[in-house]
Amino acid sequence: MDILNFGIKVGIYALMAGTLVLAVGVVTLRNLFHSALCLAATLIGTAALYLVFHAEFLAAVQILLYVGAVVTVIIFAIMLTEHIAERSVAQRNRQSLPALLGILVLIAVTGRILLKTPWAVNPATVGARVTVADLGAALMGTYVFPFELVSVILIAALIGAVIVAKKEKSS
Amino acid sequence: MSETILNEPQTLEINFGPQHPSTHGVFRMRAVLDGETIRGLKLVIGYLHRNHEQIAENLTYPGVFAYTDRLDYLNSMQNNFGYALAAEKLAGITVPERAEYIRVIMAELARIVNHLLLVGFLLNDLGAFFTPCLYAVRERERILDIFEDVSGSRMMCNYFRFGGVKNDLTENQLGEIRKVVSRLPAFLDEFEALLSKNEILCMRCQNVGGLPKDLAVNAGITGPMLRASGINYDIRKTDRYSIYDRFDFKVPLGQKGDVYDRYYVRILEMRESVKIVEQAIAGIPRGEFLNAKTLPLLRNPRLFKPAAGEAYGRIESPKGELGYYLVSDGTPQPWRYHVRAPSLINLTVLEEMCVGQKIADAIVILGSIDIVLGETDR
Amino acid sequence: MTRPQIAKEKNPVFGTGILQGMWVTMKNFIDSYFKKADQGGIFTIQYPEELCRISENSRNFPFLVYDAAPDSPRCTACGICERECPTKCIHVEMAKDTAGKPLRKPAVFEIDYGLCMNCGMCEDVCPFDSIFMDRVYEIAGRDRTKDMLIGKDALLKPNAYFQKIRPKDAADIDARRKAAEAKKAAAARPATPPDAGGTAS
Amino acid sequence: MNPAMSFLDSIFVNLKLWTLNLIGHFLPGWAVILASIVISGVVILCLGPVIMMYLTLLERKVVGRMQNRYGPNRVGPWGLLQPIADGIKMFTKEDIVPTNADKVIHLLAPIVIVVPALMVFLVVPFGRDMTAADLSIGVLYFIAVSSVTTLPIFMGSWASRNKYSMIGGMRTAAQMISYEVPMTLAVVPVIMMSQSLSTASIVNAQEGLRWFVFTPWGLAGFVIFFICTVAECNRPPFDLPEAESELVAGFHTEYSGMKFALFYMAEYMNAFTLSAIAVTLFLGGWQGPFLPSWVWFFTKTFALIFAMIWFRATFPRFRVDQLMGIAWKLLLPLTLVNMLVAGLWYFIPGITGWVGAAVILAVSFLGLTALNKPVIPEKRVYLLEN
Repeated sequence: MDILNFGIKVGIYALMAGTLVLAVGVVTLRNLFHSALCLAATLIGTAALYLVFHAEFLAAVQILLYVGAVVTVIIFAIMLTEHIAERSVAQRNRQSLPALLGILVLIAVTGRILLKTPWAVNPATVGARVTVADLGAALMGTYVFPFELVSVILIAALIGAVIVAKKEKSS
Repeated sequence: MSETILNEPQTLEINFGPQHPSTHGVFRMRAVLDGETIRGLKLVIGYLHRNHEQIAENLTYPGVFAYTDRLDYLNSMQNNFGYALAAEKLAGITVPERAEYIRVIMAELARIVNHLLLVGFLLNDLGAFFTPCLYAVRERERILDIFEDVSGSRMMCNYFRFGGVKNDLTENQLGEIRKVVSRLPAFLDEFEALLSKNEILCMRCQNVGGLPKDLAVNAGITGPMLRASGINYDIRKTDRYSIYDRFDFKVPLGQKGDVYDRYYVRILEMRESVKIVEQAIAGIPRGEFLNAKTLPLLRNPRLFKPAAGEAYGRIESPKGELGYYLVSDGTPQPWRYHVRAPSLINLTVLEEMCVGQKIADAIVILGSIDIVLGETDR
Repeated sequence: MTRPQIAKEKNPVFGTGILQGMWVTMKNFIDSYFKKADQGGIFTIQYPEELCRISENSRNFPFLVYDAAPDSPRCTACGICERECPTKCIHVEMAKDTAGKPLRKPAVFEIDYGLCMNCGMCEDVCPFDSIFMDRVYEIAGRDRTKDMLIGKDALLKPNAYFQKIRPKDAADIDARRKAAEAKKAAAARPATPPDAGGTAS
Repeated sequence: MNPAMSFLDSIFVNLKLWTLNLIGHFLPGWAVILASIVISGVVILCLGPVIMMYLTLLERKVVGRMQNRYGPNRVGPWGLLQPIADGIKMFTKEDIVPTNADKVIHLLAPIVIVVPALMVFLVVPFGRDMTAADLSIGVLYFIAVSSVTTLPIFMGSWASRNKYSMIGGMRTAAQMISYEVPMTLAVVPVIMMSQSLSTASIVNAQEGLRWFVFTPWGLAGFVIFFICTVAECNRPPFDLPEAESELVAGFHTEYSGMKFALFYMAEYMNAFTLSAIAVTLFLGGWQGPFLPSWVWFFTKTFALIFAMIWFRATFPRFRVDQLMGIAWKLLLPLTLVNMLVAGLWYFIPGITGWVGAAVILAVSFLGLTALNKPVIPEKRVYLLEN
């Protein structure tokens, strides 16, 4: 079994590394379309990681919403914008150095916090899995108010979109 | 199409053809799109120009017949008919009774062939995967068999002669024609069951590519396209050429002039053609099939020298008014030969019909005009 | 106003037209297994095994007829077909004997099948009943200039062949030729000695 | 169930177990687990292309018959070797890449598009205990994976640098996003009733002949779901992305040879898997009397594929705005009604609930079609003049 476990571990680390490389690609590639594709691949890699950690529902939702919808919309926008996909976009400006410094500080701080925090483990939840049924019960029970609130906001966005689309048509 | 449309930031210019699956030949459309909507459209024709008129002016009068077949190559019987009428008018040749009946039978069969193919390929343009087209071809095949039996060739019939037709119809052949024609109403019913009420077809065709009456008249549109717009103009009725005044048939008229009306007017015209053929078969007299006086002229085409003058012969071809204009200077060759091709003239309103519609509609509108590039470009 | 008219009614329920169309295709699907070609079954012809019925009038490319032997064809190389051919695909040269005297038969008779448009004009104009339209269509070649240019030897076919493909026309023409020959012989017998007739054909 | 039946029923499962036992004699435990995965994987990887090959033959045959002709019948008996001949032809064709194309993405697109098509096979229950991976989120997994198909189509259409491809790609995106919504919502009543997302337990919930399609909400859901699947795999009458008469070949205009074949492979495998999922969700999966479970499953799936081919032989194509209109104005409201109806059916058992549900669905269908003015064919009058 050791070899199998070892293989699985190697696989997981390779997945993480690949996801990271693709994430770097998102910000460094000069072609917007390539960046968007890298973003999609990064999100799929993340979903695969969720799957590895037995968060199947989250993985499916990640792919469905982020890859299936968000990235598609991004690519749609890129393709609709005239000639932007053929031009290479500048990757640096004057703010890049301060930004890098800021990010380094942020990484240092979060890393320190992560390492210092004693992560308490509840023995009752070890090995327990959150099923879809549990999630559903939680959403419709404990968290029903935020859930409904979100849906109201979404409806408002939807109506807004319809109005925006209509206005353009009449003009 | 103005250049301003081209320069707008949102538009995309796209080129349909000359190599494109549904331009019905080597025909080109430059379309300017805004999203999927057509903002402007320009025709580019002439890719199939074969110098038809000039060739004819270097041939003898009977020699031109074979070339008229190649004008609208789906419909050679009707092309022959128009040319025969023009040349007979020019030379003052009379046509025997029986030959007139044979001519009408063949011309109406050709009309059915043409409309069948048109509807079949229109449905292909709409995206049906060849089924209506093959049903149409199945019936067309039987008519083409008759054409081969009678004239010797399925498509390039070359059947008409000055003063008559090339071969007589035997009783057998008449029986065959009767049999084929009697199948057609039932077939058209099946065809209509497949198409006429299909919601998808209705959605795609109704209120698409409408052609207003006044534009149709001003642009010189003729044929089923004009009648779909609601104008009662059929040369078979107005000119009463040949012996069309002896048959009882109606002219179906549409009201909106959209693609659906054009489609349905043609279905109805096929039904009327069936009636004409049936009446002609019932009434065909005995007698000669070719004016005996013209036979020597056909054996020796150089003797066919009409007196100097001009003549215009026109017929109601399935696509519209097909006219032949001949000027003779007394030599065996026509001094001027001109074809008024309905495909070309009906095509001129394409832009007016397409602007504001979707790309898919442009293809369907083009299909509903019924062009054959052999005739458009000549 | 009661002018005759045809009305296309709306469908009672959205979707009925679609179902009706599906029924038509399904009916054809079933018929294709159980019905014959002319009753709605499969109508295609399985080409190399089955061939299309060819009618007697059918025409595609011209050929030449000879009566007795290929070196004495009906053709007299008069060149009328060459002149009247709309596409100018025929090329004829008259044969000459060693003295240079024309022989009234072709030395070269070529038809470019790649150019020919099967109109049948040559058949119409030939005064010697020599050129007719054939019905052979399996003549594909690899080279447009070489394989499609058909020479005299390939064009010449016996009258028996013509009688086979177009029995009715052949019978008419043979009768006409026989009558003409008999008439000519009758006219020629009293005037000229019997040995003069041989050179003409 | 008699012993012979149950032997046939589980023949494939037993075959796999027997192989694994055999391997277990020689190899350590981890290798057996690995072998178990590999066997399932290899079977699926082979099944996909083989099904695709013979679907093309089936399609051409059936369409041919519907058009009164034979279809391919030259290569092998009844044309059975035709797909192989096609495959050889595809392999030997010249691979053309447009000069201005984005070469890497142009190459990647046809490869990537096959992946989600194959991945869906994972959750398809081919028979009793014949699911490759019975995920607890099976249905959601299927929806998520099939939504990824948009990306490779985008890649192909963008990388070709062709305007037809571009328009085809745009249409695909719009179409797939739109039809995913009613498709997902049409599945919701099934999940409500079977109280599980796992495909295996959804099939188990339709024990015997209690297939969901025999209920009013199930029938409506099935019809909507099936229409959406036809749209999802870009088959007529929803084949706008590759609309031949307008866009030449849509997003794969610039593809030739094996790359083109891969696009086709993905399309046909999608047609198969989507039919299989429709069977699983609504037609009782492998449930059925008398015959072995996998026979039932394949019979039902091929019946649905036959219907898809039948559509192709019968219908013209929709226009792009009408396509959107149908998804948003007709199917989406109907699915919402259907969800409520499913609840009604559940809480009012017996004939009352049944009839009530059917009536509500019928009324809402009629109402929606009547409200969608552009969808309804007009009445036309044709004068017959002298």
